[in-house]
Formats: sequence, structure tokens, C-alpha cells
Amino acid sequence: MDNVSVATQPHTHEEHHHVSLPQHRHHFETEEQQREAGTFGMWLFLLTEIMFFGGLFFAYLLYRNWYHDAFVAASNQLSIPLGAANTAVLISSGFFMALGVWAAEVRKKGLLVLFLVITTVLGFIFLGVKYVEYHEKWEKHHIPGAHFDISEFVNPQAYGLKEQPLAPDMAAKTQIFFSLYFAMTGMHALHMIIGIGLLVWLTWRSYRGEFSAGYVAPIEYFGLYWHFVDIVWIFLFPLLYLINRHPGQ
Amino acid sequence: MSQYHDPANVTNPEHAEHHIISPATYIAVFVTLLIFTGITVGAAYIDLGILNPIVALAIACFKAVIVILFFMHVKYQSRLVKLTVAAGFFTFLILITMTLTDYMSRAWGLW
Amino acid sequence: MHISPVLWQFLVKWLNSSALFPREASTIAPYADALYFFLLTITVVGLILVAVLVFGFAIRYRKERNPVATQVEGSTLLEATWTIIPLALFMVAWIWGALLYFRIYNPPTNAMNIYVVGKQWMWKAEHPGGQHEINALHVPTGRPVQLTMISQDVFHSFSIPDFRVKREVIPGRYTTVWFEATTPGTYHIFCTQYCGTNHSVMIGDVTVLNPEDYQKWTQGSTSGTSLSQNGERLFASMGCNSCHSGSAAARGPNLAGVYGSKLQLSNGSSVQVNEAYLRDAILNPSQHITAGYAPIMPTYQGQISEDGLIDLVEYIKSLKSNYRVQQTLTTSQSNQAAPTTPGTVNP
Amino acid sequence: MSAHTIVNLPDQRTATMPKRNYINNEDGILSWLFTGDHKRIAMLYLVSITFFFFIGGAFAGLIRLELLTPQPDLMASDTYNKFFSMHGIVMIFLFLVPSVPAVLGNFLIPIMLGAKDLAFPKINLLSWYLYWIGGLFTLTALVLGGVDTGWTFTTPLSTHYLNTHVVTAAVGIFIIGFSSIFTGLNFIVTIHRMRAPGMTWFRMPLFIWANYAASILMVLGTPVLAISLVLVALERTIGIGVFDPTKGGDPLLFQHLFWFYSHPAVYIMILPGMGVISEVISTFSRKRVFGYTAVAFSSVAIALFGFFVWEHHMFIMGVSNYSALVFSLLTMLVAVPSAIKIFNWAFTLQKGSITFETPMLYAFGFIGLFTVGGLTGVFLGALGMDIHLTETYFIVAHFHFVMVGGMLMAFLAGIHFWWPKMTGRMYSESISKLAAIVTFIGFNMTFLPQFILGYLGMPRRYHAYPPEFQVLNVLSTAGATILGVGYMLPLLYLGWSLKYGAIAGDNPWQATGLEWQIQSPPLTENFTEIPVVDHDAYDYEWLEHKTAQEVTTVG
Ligand code: HEA
Ligand code: HEA
Ligand code: HEC
Ligand code: CUA
Ligand SMILES: [Cu+2]
Repeated sequence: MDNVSVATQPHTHEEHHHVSLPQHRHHFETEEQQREAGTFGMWLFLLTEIMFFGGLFFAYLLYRNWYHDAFVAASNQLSIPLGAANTAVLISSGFFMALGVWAAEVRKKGLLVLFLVITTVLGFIFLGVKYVEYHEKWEKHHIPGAHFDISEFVNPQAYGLKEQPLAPDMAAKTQIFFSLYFAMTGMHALHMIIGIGLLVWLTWRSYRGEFSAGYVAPIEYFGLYWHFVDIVWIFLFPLLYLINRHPGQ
Repeated sequence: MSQYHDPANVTNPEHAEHHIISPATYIAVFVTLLIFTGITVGAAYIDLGILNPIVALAIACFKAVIVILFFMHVKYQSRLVKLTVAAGFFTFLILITMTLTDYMSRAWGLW
Repeated sequence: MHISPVLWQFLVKWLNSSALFPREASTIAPYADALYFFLLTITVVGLILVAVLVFGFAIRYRKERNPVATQVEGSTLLEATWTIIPLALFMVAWIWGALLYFRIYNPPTNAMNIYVVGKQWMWKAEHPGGQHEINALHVPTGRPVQLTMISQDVFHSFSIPDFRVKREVIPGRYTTVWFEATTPGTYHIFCTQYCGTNHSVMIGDVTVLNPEDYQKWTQGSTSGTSLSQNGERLFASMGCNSCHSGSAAARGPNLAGVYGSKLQLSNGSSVQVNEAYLRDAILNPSQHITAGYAPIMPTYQGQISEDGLIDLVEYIKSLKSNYRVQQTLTTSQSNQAAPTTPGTVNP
Repeated sequence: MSAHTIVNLPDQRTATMPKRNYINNEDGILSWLFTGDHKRIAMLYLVSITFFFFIGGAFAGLIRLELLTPQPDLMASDTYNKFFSMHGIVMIFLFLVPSVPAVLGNFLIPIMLGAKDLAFPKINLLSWYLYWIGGLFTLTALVLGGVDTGWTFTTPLSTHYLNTHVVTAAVGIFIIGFSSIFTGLNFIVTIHRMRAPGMTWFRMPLFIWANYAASILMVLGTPVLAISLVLVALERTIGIGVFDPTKGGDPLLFQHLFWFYSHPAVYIMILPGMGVISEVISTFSRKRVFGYTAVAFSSVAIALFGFFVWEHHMFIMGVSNYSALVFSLLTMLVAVPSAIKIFNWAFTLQKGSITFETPMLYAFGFIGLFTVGGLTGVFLGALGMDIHLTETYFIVAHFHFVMVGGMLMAFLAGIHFWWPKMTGRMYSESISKLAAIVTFIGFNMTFLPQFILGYLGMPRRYHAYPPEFQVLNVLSTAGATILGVGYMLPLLYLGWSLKYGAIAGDNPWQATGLEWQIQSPPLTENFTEIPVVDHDAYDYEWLEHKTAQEVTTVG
């Protein structure tokens, strides 16, 4: 029994003539189809990321409204220069990633590798700064849990801060801010770490010349991911660092 | 019927040509992003009252949009991808607004 | 719902005597059952309709009788019919359900209040007169009873099936439900929200007494001090009266008559003071600062148990004047049973 | 076999299995474990979910056994609590969610679309591994001593008051969630990108539409479950306090996030089943599905509206009453598309030429039981009624009607329908019909009494109950035994058929889908040449024409 009995026409994809590259998977009819499927799939994956962070953003929105004063005071503990610098670092990293995609598209192997390396280095810088910030929180007892200490918020003068003191019950809510701070930046950092891992791998493959002969899909998809991680930070930065920078006015 | 000569069955609204964005565009976007980062930091130090978070979020949204459009190539993608992106943010909005119906109206009455 | 009263009586009797239907022991129960029968009718009619269509067609058009199928595309008219009719029925269910919901969760103003504290795994009922009960609740017939409930640990749910009422008991927040019992007897109390190991033994009995018996019961089982008396003692021993002394120079606002009033807050909004507000004002004072006062009141989070909070709330509710506050101020740590507060009503 | 069926098996004396097919294409266990073939992955899933179904079923059996008497006699309370928790977790996350999509969807979607595989075969295989990693975590939690949170993980119970293996189970579900996300993602991309020439959206079988709608829910809903479980795990491990009322967090926020996934999840659990029913009803009445577009769009409508109703699981939990009003209204709206589907299926039968093979019996069962289950859902959606019914056995009955009476019946309908395609063998029709009838009877005996129990007020998740509820509970336990037997039967005769079943041939049901036009079991690449589709779904005239032509050319 022949296994295709649907009205088949002698097939016509020769007319379209796509070069058959080694990375072309058998079940795709054309290279074009494969590429578009990949982009679309990557975007769907990013949708899940939106919803994943979405839950955290909602929690943030809710508690920010409930415990506004605590959020302001706690947020003022974060360092804007570090945050802003890190934003710039991440944006630059995204920029070089975009250039990397371009370099792959125009088949310039040297540039591609260079850009990916810069992207990776910037990613590491970002994480380094993040480490510095986390470490500061640790020393100040701002890590939620047993060692959390609210005295800085109840009695800011004693710590040389110009903040308004918070009533103890409100000050206790700063812990929620820091919980969300760590949950959100932590999830973000986790995405960065995964991203850097992938970057190293892609850099090595680029160095071997895999992506400078017209096959750019992995670079492109990874670019989407990396930019998405940027976008999350673009929102995290103002929400966490810049809530209210003029205490007492 | 059009689909006959299209082996990939890439019907039009789902299909877009591959488009290479020039580095010049990237640089322009990059500079814009940096400038707006500066603006958002600056704006945080000015007391705008209720407008502070709104301005900050507006700037963040703007930055996100240009990243999506240019760095992520959505401007040059098929309508399908554009719709997909929109659907993601739409669902996120459902999550927020529908949950807020609870939190916002809890204070209204006795309950 | 207008069912012929005779028919209704008959139906109720039949159902009550069979174990397939719960007793109707509160004024709410008939309303709930009416909706139930409406929905049941929709279900049965809907099911019969679907069954008739499916089996009717299956028999009429089985292969033996109809060897060749006739292709039909569909029909907009039919689609519209079976969109609109169920939609209309569901809308009725929605409105009816909503009316019932607001009836059950909207206590009448003259309801007597009983506090219920849920914890793993028991129910504690506290009557304003000071009667405490564990896994039991005594209520009179013919009087709306409001339950103000809170949990000390996890979510519980207070359910009296024969009254058709149920409400989640939540940590950190008062919830309320009300009923008016109609028939003396004992009925189950269940904890219906899964709350850990002994969830299924977190049960009890509500005993409905007629007013005279209830009167006897309240007198027979009082612990000696009412909730507000306990509250008064706490008020003094926690040092509340040092700020809420009622004098014009006091650092804290005068609490007499604050219950039920509308407070102006410093952030411009205003609130109606109810039990939940009072509780929150003690635990999270800085979240709603009364206009004209500084946020100096300390938080009592973690220092007072839910029972203590209930006592305090009852006490503040009972304050109609400053007389008692000033009394306690002079007697200071009053260990002796305080004299009855003027204005405290015995249930 | 009666003369009035449409079963059309080849002459068994000469019939042979196709020499080359996806099953014998490669040999060895490794060729299965590293396969990229969607059909093989589907079979891997079939075995896996069957395994977990019987684990979940064993828990159900033990639950029912304990409930035979009002006293807590068979096991300790903790044990009982762990049993229903594991029963719920295993049945939902490890059985029902992946059942139709990951088995039948995986097998059939590419073929029905005329594609050689799903868009991302490796990701498909990855999904299966993630499923198993998650499953192993769940089993580990079970072996280490179980979890007793219930499948709903309600905070603060799950975060602060239990010292069982909550984190392990949460990690397991988190991972299974990603398996489900990747399956959904793969389906969406495949449906958008891999349709054969001529396979326009409105020529797709309704099974595809239904799975498409369910996939959207998987992709957009599951991550929210993931984040809520992450927060629960963080709360337990480092105490971050987002859901902790003593720290100022709101425990209801957890429920909002949980049900934001878990309500859509119930539609993940029913939509693919509805797709199966469309195929089966159409095939055995030899008629195009009545109102094809209405059925297709109602799937999408259910998916869309499904995102707007989650709060109906929280009506008495202390949510704002005004918002409850809105969610109740939306719940009523989401029920309408299901009604539309039921009536469209009923009218598909009209003027058909109906036969009653096993899949059709299961489909009839589905229609009846889902109607009851769905309409009792409307009871729960009506605010005031929900107060009395919530957290009682009425809920238990409701969701078993929709999930077991609905989806499980649909799954069995689908398995029986596509079994000949998947294995190339036919099972015995008479015993399978018997199984269908036994399950139907057993099912009603088990779960109908629970509606009454629920209205009487018997709370769910109760290890012991007041003695007056015993009669109905005994009935229910007896029913569950029959049901259990009913579910064992297919395992036996389907297993038997693998070796001894009659050779099925390409198209034993004379069905129209593309999957029936290729050999059974299919080739690894499905189609040697990509088909060009020039007819609508369920076009029986086209099929007749085609068959006639084949006869003339062959003859
Ligand atoms: C497959 C799974 C599935 C499906 C499809 C549904 C479908 C529906 N469910 Fe259900 N539900 C669950 C699984 C499911 N549910 C589970 C697991 C729970 C409990 C979770 C837990 O707490 O553990 C639950 C709980 C649950 C609740 C919460 C109860 C509570 O906790 O208090 C509610 C409340 O509204 C509800 C409502 C509905 C409604 C309105 C539908 C609708 O979609 C149904 C629509 C269908 C129909 C309406 C039938 C067809 C209609 C007709 C044939 C028309 C008849 C004709 C006429 C009227 C003329 N469900
Ligand atoms: C897909 C979903 C699914 C399926 C198929 C089932 C199938 C069954 N379920 Fe379950 N059930 C749930 C999903 C499901 N359930 C969920 C989500 C809950 C809520 C959990 C919670 O509260 O957190 C629940 C809760 C639940 C309860 C309530 C427990 C409680 O609240 O205290 C009960 C009680 O009767 C029950 C019974 C059954 C029965 C009898 C079956 C039968 O259909 C099963 C029949 C199958 C078999 C019996 C297996 C085959 C036979 C064998 C393997 C032989 C060995 C068997 C024995 C030891 C007898 N289930
Ligand atoms: C250090 C002073 C101080 C102490 C001690 C104190 N309060 Fe207050 N309380 C205040 C002030 C000031 C306000 C008004 C500002 C505010 O709302 O926080 C207030 C407000 C309140 C209110 C809100 C009602 C209103 O009219 O504003 C309640 C109720 C209350 N207190 C109860 C108590 C109870 C009960 C205690 C003891 C357990 C207590 N207070 C102890 C100072 C105090
Ligand atoms: Cu308390 Cu269940
Ligand atoms: Cu639901």
C-alpha cells in the first residue's frame, strides 16, 4: 500500500530553490520555514518569561501600594549610582549583542566573536556589581530572614541618614521590599547567569566559524533572550531604585 | 489558491522577509537608551508627586519598546510575531487588572 | 420564587425526613435551597434535552435506518438559539446567586456579635458576655447572629451546612458571616478548608436554643468577666491608657465613641471604624494615622494574642464615655474584677 | 462484529503489517530514548502517563477504602492527607494535563497538518525528559514521606505549618510545568508554521483547533504557576514573607497566582478532549461536524475567557465581594461556549449514519457526564450557591465529572479511536464496549452520590466523617471498585492486541483525517511526499471519491 494517498502533486519546492544547508532539519520544507518557526518559537518562550516575571511584578505593585513608606525608605537604601551604572552596562551589553547579530548576518566572523566577547564581559561586570550590592545588603542585615534588622529604618538618624523615621510596624514591612528585591533581581541574575553560559558556548562556536556562513539562527535567538533580560532590568531599575528620592519633602 | 505554490505554507500575514538592521540604527537606539536612562535617574530626584512613578514607568516602557522594535527586530518581523508580543503583554495586563479588581475594591465596603 | 406554599411545605417535609437533603435550620436556608432547585432544574432539563437529542438522533439516524448521511453545514439560527438560551439561564443564575451572596455576607445591623477564633485544630467561640466555648456554639432562635472570625494560624473555614452558611477564617483579618437560626436542635460545624493533619476533627456542634433556654445558658456558663472587662484590664496593663487617657492633653485620640464613627485620616481619606479597623489600628497603627496625631503609637504586633485583641476591640467598642478609662487610670493596674462598664450590654 | 459497523479491516488472511514503520524503523531501547520522532515520543508519553494514572488510581482506591467507614480506621490522618494530595498532584500534573495533548496531540498534530514532525523535535523530547524529571521529584517526595498540602498548596499552610516534602514536590511540579510549556509551544509553532499546502486554518480538524487553544493556555498560564511555586519554595527555605500574614504579606496573593494558572489549567484538561470528541462523533456519524466554525471558535473563546475567571475558586476566601460579582459573571460567560459545543455535537448526529463502535460509546459517555459536570460548575459559579457548596464533596463530584467523566472518557475515546493507527492492530470490539459500559456505570455510582453528600455538607479532604454520611460513601466506594476494574480492562485488552490483535489496515474507520490516509503504523517521516490538501476537514464525499478511485486503479 502506498503511504501517501492524499491528492499529492508532484512537489514543487524546486521552484523556490533554497540552498540546502547542513543545519537544515529534515522535517522542515524550507530553510525559510525553519527560520520563521524558530523566531516564533523563541518569542513564545519569551511570553512565558513575561508571565513568569509578571507574577513578581504584580506582587511588587500590590505591596508598594500597601506599604508605600516602607518601600520608599527601603528603596532609598539602594545605590542609584551603582544601579544606573549597571543599567548602562546592561544596555551596552545588549547593544553589543545586537551588533553581534549584525556581524553574523553580514558574515564577519572576527567582529562576531569580538562582539560576543564584549557582551559576555559586560554581563560579568553587571553580575559583579550586583554582587557588590548584595554584599552590602548582607552587611547591613537587609537580607530577609532571621538576621533581618529594621533599626536603620526606625532610627535613621543614628545611622547618619536623612530619612524620616518609620514607625516600627511600617519598618517591618521593608522586609517585604527586600524580599521582592531579592526575588526579582535574583531571578534576573539567574537569567543572566544562564545567558552567560550560553554566550560562552556560542562564542566558541562562532570562533569555529559556525555562524559566519549564513546560518545565524542561534545567535539571533539568543539575542532575543538577552534583550529580554535587558528589558526586565529596564523595568526593575526604576521600580526598585527610583521610587522616591526626595525624602521628607 | 495562493497556498498551492507556497511549500512552506507561509501565508502572508505570517511571513516577513529577513531584514538586516544596520549598525547605525543600533547606535541610534543605544544612544537613545542611555539618554533616557539619564533622564529617568534625573526625574527621580525631582518631586513630581504622583507623576514620579508614572514618568519612570513611561520611560521604562519607551525604552522597552525600542529595544523590542529594533534590538529584537520586531519592527521587521511578520504580523504574527507582533501579535504574539502583544498577546504576551495583554495577558500580563489581564493578570494585573483582574487581580486588582479584588485588591482595589476590598476597601469599598464592609467586607 | 413563588412556589405554592402547600407544595413547598410538602417538598420540604419530604426532603427533611429523608437523609438526602440537609435540614433547613436558618432563615437563609430556604433562599439557598430555592436557588439550588432552580439550578437543579436547569441541570436536569439540560441533561434530558441533551440526552433526548443524542439518543433520539442516534436511534433515528443509526446506520441500519439511515445508511447514507446527509451533509449539513450548520445553522446560524440554531447556533444563536443555543447560545442565547443557556446564556440567559446562566445570567439568571448569576443575578440570583449574587443576591443570595450579598444576603449571606451582609449582616443586618441589629445582629448580635459572637467572635470565633480558629486555630489548628479547634474553634473557639467568645461571646461578648464572656462565655467561652470550644468546638461548640450556642445561639438563640429568632435573632440574627453575626460571627466575627479570625484565624491564629492557617486558613480555616467555618461551615454550618444546615444553615447554608460558610465563610473562610483567615489569618490576619476579620471575616464575618451571619445567620438567624429557626429551629432548636444541634447542627454540625465543620472546618471545610483543609488546614493540616487534624482538619477532619476540627468539627463541632452548634446548639440552637429558644430564647428562654438561651438566656439560661448564658447565665449558667459565663466565666465571670465579659470580653470588654478583660479588654479593660488589658488596656490598662498594656499601657494603652497612658496615651488614650481621654483627657484633652492626651497624646492619643479619645477612644470613646470611636466605634462606628467616621475617622478622618491624615492622608486625606476617611474610614468607617469597625472591628477590623480597630484591630488593625492596634497592630499596624502607622498605616492609618488619624488626622491631627503624630505616628507615635507603637505596634502591638506579636504581643497580643487574637483573643486579647478581641477583648480590646470589645472594650473599645463598649466605650461610650471616658468614665471608665479615667477610672482605670487612677486605679492603674487593676487586678480586681472591674465594675461593669456603663453602657456595656449583656447579651 | 455486527453488520452495521463501519469497521473495515483488511482481509486478515493476507493482511500484513507495513514492512517499514516508525516502530520497527530502528531497534533498541536507545533508539526510543533518543528519538526525535513525535510518534515515538507520544508512545513514550503514553506509557509514562499510564504508569502515573495507576499510581494516582491506587491512591484513589485507598482514599475510597478509608472513606468506607466514618471512623478514621485504615490509616492515620497524615497518611490520608498525603494520599489525597498525591492523588491530586499525580492525577492532574502527571496524568490529565499531558494526557491528550502529549500522547494523542503529539502523535497526531503533525500528521493531521501534513507535516513530517513537530517544529522542534528535540524540544519535544526534552519535554518528555522534563516530565520524567518532574515526575521523579514527585515520586521522591512521595517516597521520602509524601506531601500533605493538597494539590492547591494553600499558604500559609504549605509555607509555615507543614514539615513534609513540600519543596521537593513544588520543584517537581515546576519542572513538569516546563514540560507542559514546551509541548504547548511546539504545538503552536507547528500549527502556525508547518501546515501542508492547502491546509488552511478552516480546513484543520477540530482536534487541532482544540489543542491550539489548550496550548495557548499552557504557554501563558503555566509560568504563573511556576513563579508562585518558586515563591512558596523561597518562603519555606529562606522565609521571604511575600505570602506570610505575620510579615505583612497577603496569603490570598498566592491563591490569585495559583488559580491564575489552575483555572486555565482545567481548560487545558478539557479542550483537547473536546477535540477528540469532535473527531469521533464526526467519524461515526459520517458527517461533517455541525457548525465547524462555531466549534472551532468556541475552543478559542474558552481559552480566552478562561483567563478571566480564576477568582471563582476564592469566592469565600475573603476576596472583595464586588470583584467576586465580576468573576461570577465571567464564569457564567465562559460556560456558554461549552454549551455551544455540546449542542453542535448533538446536531452532528442529526441526519448522520451512525454506528456505535467503542470510541463512540466513550464519546456518548463524555457528552452526558460533561454536561452534568459542566452544569454543576454553574452551581459553583453562582455566588450564593457556592457558599454552601464550596469545599464540600459537591466540588469533588463536579471536578471528577468534568475531569474523569469528561477528559478521561475523551482520552479513552481517543485511545480507542487511534489505537489502530498508532499500533497497526485492532483490539476486540466486544470487550472494549463492555469496558466502556462498565466505566460509565462505575463512574456514576462513584460520583453521583458525592453530589448529594456535598449538598448535605460533607466537607472534602476529610479523613473521618459523621456517621450519617456513611450510606452514600459506601455506594461511592463500591462504584470506585467497579470503576477501577473498568480502567484495568483497557490495559489488558489493549496490551493483548499489541501482539494478537487483528491487522488494522490504513483506515479501519473510514475516517477522513490525513492521518488515516497513510499506513498504520505510519512511517517515521509520516509522508513520503508532503500532501497537498484540497478539501475541508470531515469531507466524506471526498473520501468516497478517493476510495472509489483507488479501487479502480488497484483493481
Ligand atoms: C476539566 C476540568 C474542569 C472543567 C472543564 C471545569 C468547568 C467548569 N467549572 Fe470547575 N473545577 C475543576 C475542574 C473543571 N471545571 C476543578 C479541578 C475544581 C476544583 C479545584 C479544587 O478546589 O481542588 C473546579 C472547581 C470549580 C469552581 C470552584 C468551586 C469552589 O472551590 O468553590 C467553580 C466555581 O465557579 C467551577 C466552575 C466551573 C464552570 C462554570 C465550568 C464551565 O466551564 C462548565 C461549562 C459546561 C457546561 C455549562 C455544560 C454544557 C452545557 C450544556 C449542555 C447546556 C445545557 C442546556 C441548557 C442549560 C438549556 N469549578
Ligand atoms: C485526573 C484527575 C483525577 C482522576 C482521574 C481521579 C480519579 C478518581 N478520584 Fe480523584 N481527585 C482529583 C483528580 C482526579 N481523581 C483531584 C485533583 C482531587 C483533589 C485533591 C485535593 O483535594 O487536593 C481528587 C480528590 C478525590 C477525592 C476526595 C478526597 C478528599 O477530598 O478527601 C476522592 C474521594 O472519593 C477521589 C476519588 C477518585 C476516584 C474513586 C477516582 C477513580 O476514577 C480512579 C479509578 C482508578 C483506579 C481505582 C485505578 C485502577 C486500579 C488499580 C490501579 C488497582 C489498584 C487499586 C486499588 C488499590 C483499589 N478523588
Ligand atoms: C504612645 C502612645 C500610645 C499608646 C501606648 C497607644 N496608643 Fe493608640 N493611638 C495613639 C495615637 C497617637 C493614635 C492616633 C494616630 C494613629 O492612628 O496612629 C492612636 C490611635 C489608636 C486607635 C485608632 C482610633 C483613633 O481614634 O485614631 C486605636 C483603636 C488605638 N489607638 C488603640 C490603642 C490600644 C488598644 C492601645 C494599647 C494596646 C494603644 N492604642 C496604645 C497613641 C498611643
Ligand atoms: Cu481548620 Cu480545616
Ligand atoms: Cu475554575
